[in-house]
Amino acid sequence: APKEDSVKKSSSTSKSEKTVSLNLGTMPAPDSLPLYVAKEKGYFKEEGLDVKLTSFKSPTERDAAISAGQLNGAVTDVVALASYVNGKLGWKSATALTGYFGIVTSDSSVKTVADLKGKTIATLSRQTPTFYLYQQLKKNGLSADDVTIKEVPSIPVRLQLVAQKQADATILPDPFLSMAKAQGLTEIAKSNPTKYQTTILALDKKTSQNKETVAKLTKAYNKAVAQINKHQASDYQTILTKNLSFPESVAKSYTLPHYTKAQKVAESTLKEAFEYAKSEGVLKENVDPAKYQLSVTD
Amino acid sequence: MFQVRDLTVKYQAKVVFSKLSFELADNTILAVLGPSGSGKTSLLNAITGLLSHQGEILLNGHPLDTKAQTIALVPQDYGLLPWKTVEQNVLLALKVKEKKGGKDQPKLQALYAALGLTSLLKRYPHQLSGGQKQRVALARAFALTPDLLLLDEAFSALDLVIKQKAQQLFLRQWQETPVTTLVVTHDLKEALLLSDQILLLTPNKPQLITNPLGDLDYDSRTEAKVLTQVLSELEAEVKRQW
Amino acid sequence: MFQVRDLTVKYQAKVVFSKLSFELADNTILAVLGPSGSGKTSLLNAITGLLSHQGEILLNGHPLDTKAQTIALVPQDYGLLPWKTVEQNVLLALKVKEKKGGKDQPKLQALYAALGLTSLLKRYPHQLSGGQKQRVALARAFALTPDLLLLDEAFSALDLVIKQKAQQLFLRQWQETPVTTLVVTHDLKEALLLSDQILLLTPNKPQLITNPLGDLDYDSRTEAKVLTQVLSELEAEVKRQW
Amino acid sequence: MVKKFLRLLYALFILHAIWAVAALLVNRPLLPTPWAVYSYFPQLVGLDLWWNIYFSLYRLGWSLFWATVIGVPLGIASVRFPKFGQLFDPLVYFTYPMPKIAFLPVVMLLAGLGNASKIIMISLIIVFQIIIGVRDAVSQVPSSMYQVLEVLHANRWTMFWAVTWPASLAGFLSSLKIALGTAIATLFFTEIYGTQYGMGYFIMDQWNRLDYLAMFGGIIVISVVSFLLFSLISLIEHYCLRWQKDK
Amino acid sequence: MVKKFLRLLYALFILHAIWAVAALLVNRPLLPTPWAVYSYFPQLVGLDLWWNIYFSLYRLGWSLFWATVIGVPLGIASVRFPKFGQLFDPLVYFTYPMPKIAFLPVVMLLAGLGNASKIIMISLIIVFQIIIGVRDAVSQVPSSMYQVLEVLHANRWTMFWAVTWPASLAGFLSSLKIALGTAIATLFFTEIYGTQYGMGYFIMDQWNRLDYLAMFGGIIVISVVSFLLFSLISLIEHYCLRWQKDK
Ligand SMILES: Nc1ncnc2c1ncn2[C@@H]1O[C@H](COP(=O)(O)OP(=O)(O)OP(=O)(O)O)[C@@H](O)[C@H]1O
Ligand SMILES: Nc1ncnc2c1ncn2[C@@H]1O[C@H](COP(=O)(O)OP(=O)(O)OP(=O)(O)O)[C@@H](O)[C@H]1O
Ligand SMILES: [Mg+2]
Ligand SMILES: [Mg+2]
Repeated sequence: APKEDSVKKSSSTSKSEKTVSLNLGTMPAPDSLPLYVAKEKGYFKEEGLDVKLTSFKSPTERDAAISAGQLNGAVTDVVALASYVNGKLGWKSATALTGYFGIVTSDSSVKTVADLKGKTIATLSRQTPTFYLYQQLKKNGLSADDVTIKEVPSIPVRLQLVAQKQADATILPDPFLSMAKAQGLTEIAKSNPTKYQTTILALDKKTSQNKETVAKLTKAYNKAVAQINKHQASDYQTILTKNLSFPESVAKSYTLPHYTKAQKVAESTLKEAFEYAKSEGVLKENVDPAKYQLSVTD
Repeated sequence: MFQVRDLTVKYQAKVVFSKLSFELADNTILAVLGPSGSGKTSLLNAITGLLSHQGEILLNGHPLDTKAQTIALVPQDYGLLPWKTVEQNVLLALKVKEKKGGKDQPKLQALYAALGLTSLLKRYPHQLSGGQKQRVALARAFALTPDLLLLDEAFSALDLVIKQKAQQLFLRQWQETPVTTLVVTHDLKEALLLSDQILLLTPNKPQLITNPLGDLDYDSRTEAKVLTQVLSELEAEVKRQW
Repeated sequence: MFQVRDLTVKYQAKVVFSKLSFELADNTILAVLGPSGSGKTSLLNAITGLLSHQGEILLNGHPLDTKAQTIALVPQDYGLLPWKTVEQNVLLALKVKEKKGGKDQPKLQALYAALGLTSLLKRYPHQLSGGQKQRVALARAFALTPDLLLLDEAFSALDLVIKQKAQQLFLRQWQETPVTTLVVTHDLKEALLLSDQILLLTPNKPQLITNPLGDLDYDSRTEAKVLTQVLSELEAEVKRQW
Repeated sequence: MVKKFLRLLYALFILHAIWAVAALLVNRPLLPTPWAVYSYFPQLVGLDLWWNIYFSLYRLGWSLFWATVIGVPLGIASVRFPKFGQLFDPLVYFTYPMPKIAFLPVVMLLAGLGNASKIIMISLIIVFQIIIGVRDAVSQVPSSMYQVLEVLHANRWTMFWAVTWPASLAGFLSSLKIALGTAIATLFFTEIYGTQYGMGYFIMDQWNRLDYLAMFGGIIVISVVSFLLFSLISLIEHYCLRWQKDK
Repeated sequence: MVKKFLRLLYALFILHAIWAVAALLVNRPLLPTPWAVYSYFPQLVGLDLWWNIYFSLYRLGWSLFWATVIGVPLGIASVRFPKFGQLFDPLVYFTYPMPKIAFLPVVMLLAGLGNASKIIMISLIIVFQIIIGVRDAVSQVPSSMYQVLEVLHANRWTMFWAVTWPASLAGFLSSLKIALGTAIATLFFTEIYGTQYGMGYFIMDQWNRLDYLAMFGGIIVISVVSFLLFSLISLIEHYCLRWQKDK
């Protein structure tokens, strides 16, 4: 039988005093790659962590699992973090992850972000990709009112809508970004993962209070990052296709971004994200974003 | 002329009767007598086409055509639609046949009165007694003034008095507009009172006999001295055969 | 002793009969005669408790108790379960009452044979003719050897011969194990042949009369010279009242 | 009438009692207590609430309409025209369990992101429940019911109105109730795109904000609205089946 | 038998013809042609395919089991014990249309992310369809059916097995078919978390990869599996209702 933990009741490793069990939720995106590498290479184990990775296909279920207290940590993003704050879940960001968005269009007249004026954009309000879009619009002297938003929660559907010209543009993470390009859509903007990071690994209250565990986790993560940066995408085909939902063709030609070590999300980004969340009603009160970020120790 | 030729009726493998043939002159009343389970209801069902069969059934030389001809049936289980009131049940049948004459209200009212249904018109079938249901089925058939009338034990659940009324009503109607009729019954007296001819559906050899009282009218038959005698003769015959 | 005291039965506002009272000595057979719709079935339903009612119904001084006493009913519509074969329908009733004697196979087989059911045991009700269904319902009731037997026009769909057989069977059983019985019927002759007493359920004044032939056995009654005379007297009486 | 109302209150009381106990046991924001939800409720009631209800009802109404208009004739035909049924039934057996949600992209491509695609999606999902429910109900009608009218050469139309329809109405209404429940559930997958209104949208939106108080407020609204719709069907049922029993 | 098989082929042919025409008209990767899908199919068939089927069947099986075990007695009781029914029916009317998906967090809280939570979610959704279907079927049983046995003072148990159950079996099987369809649809919302196996997971995963060929391959697999399950219910139906008509 395949290893389906859910059937066999998670392998009850005799909890020796040293090992800490963690259940981390992942998303099918390159951001989660270091976690899988750390698990595969045994970096977590080396640190005395017994980590289980549970994959989610959409943020809705992930957030449900988070509020149900079923996860100790999860790959998530800054705007979602604001909703955790609003829901008083006590989650904090442990580290920024390496990930990026691109804005793609099927409209040949759109060459830059500035050309998006008056266009329809398929995305879901109150989520990080939209937050990124608004930042880009602002940079180009436009505002949210200059574009029409079409609410579409499912990412593959967004991509589809743009491809069949029912929407002009959308914001995608990888592997969808690569798929979009493969389908002939043009990328008019892309965030630089080393400078601008919005996806995070967030931890629940108990885990984030345990400095030792956080440090171990960071260490394992950093080991994985170092390992990845020494290799190429071709070395991680199985993880990419099996765990991160990369189509095989995309995985083959994929170039990994340069992964950065564990680090805090830029204060300004986090602040802007929380302000955005506030303006969208996700956050009901003004909060100090800094309180929801752990300091990263090396 | 009503003709049945080489009629064979089966349920899967089980043959009910095979190669049954008989002929009736126009506007005859035929009483069908037979032991329980001998195939009387099946015969009617074959005639109405509900039951598939082999052989021919001809009215005036042509196969029965439910479109051109009105066939009225009073099934053994009454066949009332439970979601229609007594009146709706009767009117529906008329509507189907678009018998405008039938909607002639005074005539209908007289029919209801004769069958003791006047106070029951707005009731649903489940609110009726067994005999009342049977009378509704009779009213429906009589209102149609059909070309072929099929009655399956249609007077069996009625009491003495209303049974006599209903039989008289039937015969009066029949005299006004004669029609070929098959009356299935267990009641030898009923057979003698109503029919011109009698079909004895005995397991071995079906037999068509002429009613010795056939020429009299209903009241004369009831009072006929010979009735008792003929009845006991028929009874003896039947007991011998079945 | 079977007593009915001040029994009133209504359907919503409609009163079927009110304050009906009568008494029967132990092990009497009562024939219930009445016009169609007079409340015969309703009377049985009230006795079995299916119909809510006012007044008392007592067997040997105690209210009827379906637990301690076996009440067998042959309803007007036979009441067979369509998903059980003939045999299962009979056996189910026996099982419910845990009548071990009833499962005595030879006795059951004899019962089936007498009612002409032997070849039909594996059939489902929809595969039976009307009279066959009625016989199954009779077999079920007879097999129970009940403390109170209620028959609602239980011989009405049977032909002459099998009707006589069934009636004889009923009387023979009754003589072996006498039991208080109510026989609802339209057939005056049947009433005279089977009953000790007769309840005339006339609309105005119900009336309990004693069967003049009550002391004879079945065959003597059939052959009794007086039968025809008594019959016509009763008929006259009935016609006068209804 | 008063009795019915009391029973309703009783049911509501039980539901809330269970809810309260569960909430206290769970003791997490994801299952707030009834009083917390109700005290938050006034903040939700506004013009938007009515628009949410209006849009959902609009989509539900049309979906049920189309599902009925398409499903009932097909269900009936598959029994009454055995030739048709023999070819149609396997089609239903294959297509009913197909994941309709997987056709969302195709539907969007053809019908856009607006109400049309939502109504098509919902109809597509529930039409099968109606077909199966009606089909099974019609196939239960004993053939002897048709006998008296068949002999009179009633046309198919009369047969339908006089026998088939009344005989299978109970089955149809039962499947309509089930379909209504399903339709309401599908609001949560259809109202999350291309709209800012609808009860499904509202609840999923609050879910995404992890605002469980508002989310449960939405659940209460949708439950009450659905209860009213259910009661409406029950009322129709009561009226149409009045010939059955003296209740 | 042969005839039935031919009809099946015919149905399959029609379905594929419609599909092919639609695919050619739409002419986009999101609706591939049948031949494209079938020629891609061999790549999908492997050990994983069977595991996907196995896990989905496992979840479906238990969900249907629990929904039946809970729903059938409740549906019957709400008719046969009128006192209970009067209090229970309004509860159903309130809770059936409630969006069960909104309780996903609560269910996850109580049952984790594994099969237990999936089975609970599916059962929670379909149990109401079973309750309503059975309840409506039982309430159609004419009371005179009970008469002969009631007179004999049959106990509730006998009454149930001899009358209620056979009389309402058709309604139950009909609602079971509908529930099965719904259960399969819910796989798409329950198999997207905490698992790597299941037909729902497979299809959603391929959708995320925009691998429409594989996705439609998955749809075909799920359709065939469901068809077999449906046929199984039909077979049971045929056997259990053999007393009805000579078909
Ligand atoms: N459910 C009902 N609602 C209203 N009235 C009813 C209902 N059932 C029976 N009745 C009426 O009550 C009266 C008595 O009915 P019942 O069935 O007892 O008559 P019956 O004597 O058995 O007649 P029959 O000889 O025709 O069977 C009839 O007039 C009938 O119309
Ligand atoms: N659906 C069926 N399948 C098999 N056999 C059947 C079916 N219906 C009737 N029969 C049998 O066919 C024979 C004739 O039945 P039919 O109903 O015609 O009898 P009948 O003469 O009307 O009897 P009755 O006087 O009892 O009504 C009977 O022996 C019956 O058992
Ligand atoms: Mg017959
Ligand atoms: Mg009666």
